[in-house]
Amino acid sequence: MELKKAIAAAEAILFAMGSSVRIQDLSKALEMSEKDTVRVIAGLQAKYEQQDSGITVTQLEDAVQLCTKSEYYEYLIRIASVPKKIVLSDALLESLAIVAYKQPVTKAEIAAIRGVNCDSSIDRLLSFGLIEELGRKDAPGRPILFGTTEQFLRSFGVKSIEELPSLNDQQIREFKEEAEEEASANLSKITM
Amino acid sequence: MELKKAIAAAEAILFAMGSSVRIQDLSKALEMSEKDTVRVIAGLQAKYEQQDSGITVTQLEDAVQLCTKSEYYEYLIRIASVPKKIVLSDALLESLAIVAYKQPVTKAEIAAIRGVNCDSSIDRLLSFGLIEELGRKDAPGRPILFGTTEQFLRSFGVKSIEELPSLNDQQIREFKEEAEEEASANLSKITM
Amino acid sequence: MAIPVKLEAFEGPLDLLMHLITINKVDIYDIPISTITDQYLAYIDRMDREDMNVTSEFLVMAATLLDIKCRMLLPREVDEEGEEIDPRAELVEKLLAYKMVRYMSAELREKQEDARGSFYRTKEDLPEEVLEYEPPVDYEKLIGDNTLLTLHTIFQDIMKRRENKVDPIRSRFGTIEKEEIDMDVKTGYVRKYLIGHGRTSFRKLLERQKSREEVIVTFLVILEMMKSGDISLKQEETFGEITIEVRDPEHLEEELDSGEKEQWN
Repeated sequence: MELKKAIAAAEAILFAMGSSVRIQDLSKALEMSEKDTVRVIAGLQAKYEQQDSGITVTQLEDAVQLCTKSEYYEYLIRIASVPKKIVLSDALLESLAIVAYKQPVTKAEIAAIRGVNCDSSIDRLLSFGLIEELGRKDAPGRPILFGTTEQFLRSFGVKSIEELPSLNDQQIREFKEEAEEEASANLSKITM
Repeated sequence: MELKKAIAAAEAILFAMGSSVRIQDLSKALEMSEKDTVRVIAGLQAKYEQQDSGITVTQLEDAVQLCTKSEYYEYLIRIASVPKKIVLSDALLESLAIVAYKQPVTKAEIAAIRGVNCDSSIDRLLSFGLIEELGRKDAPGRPILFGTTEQFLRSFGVKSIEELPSLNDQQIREFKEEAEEEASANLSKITM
Repeated sequence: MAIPVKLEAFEGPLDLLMHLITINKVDIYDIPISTITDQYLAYIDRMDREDMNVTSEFLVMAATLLDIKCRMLLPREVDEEGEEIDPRAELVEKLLAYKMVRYMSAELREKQEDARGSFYRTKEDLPEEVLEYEPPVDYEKLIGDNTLLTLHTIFQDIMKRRENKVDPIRSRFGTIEKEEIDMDVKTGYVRKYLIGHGRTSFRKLLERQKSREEVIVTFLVILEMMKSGDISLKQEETFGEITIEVRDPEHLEEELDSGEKEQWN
């Protein structure tokens, strides 16, 4: 299939399906390899950028979905009932950050890092659909393991969990060095 | 607002709204006259045509809506329609055998022989095109008479229903007795 | 010493500790444990103790701080390689991990703010033609191994099954009429019985009934007669004998006559 036609077909599929479509499923519908499908998605994305479109295509782990470009938000809210922004308290955000970076992670592990019981914040994050149960840890009591959802990626505009500022050794070292210098400024901002 | 930007904003709005949007409402969101809004819609339409998009904008009375271009429906079908399991279950085979040997036959007669309600198996056999309606029986309620189709003959590799392995003498005698009762009425129906 | 802590809500003990370290402008790797512990204790002393869960978490940290403070006064323990162990090391690790979480949450908050302008569709919008599409039937797959002979065998099986269902002998019998037990007839019978016996037990009355239906109807008749005051029932103990006593034999006889007349008319 010609690339132009494949791009249009992908657009038609993504538009009609509304929700996210796995690249694997898209490649089956387009009858092409996943590698070519990724190329088609890139083509669609490029088309949206070049032509100052109001919509764009975002990647969410191994799936893709159409969404409006944020610069047109002001027009949207005048007419569409945009879902209310979820306001996350510091406590929720801390628990969410731990889940995002340490997933799969148990409640007890989250509580150990935060130094407080996290039951209620976990429950709220679950109800917001930002985290989900991934299974159970092979440990005494078989505790539930939590991880972030696709909704998390959408809400925070990240393509993949990998895209989050990673915490590899190098960065942790840097961070430790930084910690001493910047410390106060950053913290006073958060705690206010 | 620049036309290009207005087109993108309109696209974002139409995408987000999903359903049809009245031109009047669109013009308010874009903060421009309805006349200019119509121009913007024309621009969006032109953009979709020029760029071989998978979507297009349709106008309905005084409203507009984004929708998938019909030439891409085949791709949608491939991703959206769940492949149905197509095998002849025992229930289907029983009903089919009864139709084959006793045609023309009504639903009630098939049900009486099988001892269970056969509505769904008859529906499925009809949807597979293995049986068809032959007419109506001249009996209370004028029930529909069913018989096998040409597709049935083709699928089973026979030229005519006469080729069905004949039943043994005893059974034939029984059938004949029954047949005399139902008799001519049935047959005359078929010729209608 | 003066407590430089304004009473404000903290997320947890680590949050409070970070706050103390920040306002004291001390190095996280070299915490003046004595000062910080004093301030920490002073804070939780003034804390709202209503939420026991939160309070206990703060108390655990207080105990940890006191433990570290004690160990700081003792000669240092050494690890396998002979290096001195700083009693604060574990706490520093925890604080660093927590600091990292705080940093990451700030990062997430920013991301959320940036992402907030994008609108996603949640519903699918499939054209009717797609929704109503029926895939063409693959007859080869559908028919599979089935042949006309299969149909023939199946049909014969059905007919056989049907024959077996009908018991050839019993099917020749006419239908057996269900015996209806007439409540009035039974009432007459019970009245006659009671007039003859005057006083009897319920059990004895039932012994003369042939079927379950008769027992039920007899029971109903007894209840009815008790309600109209013709008889009285007595039972000494649970599951014990129920004694039926006729209260007005003459009235019962009158009723018996009229009842029979009604029936014959």
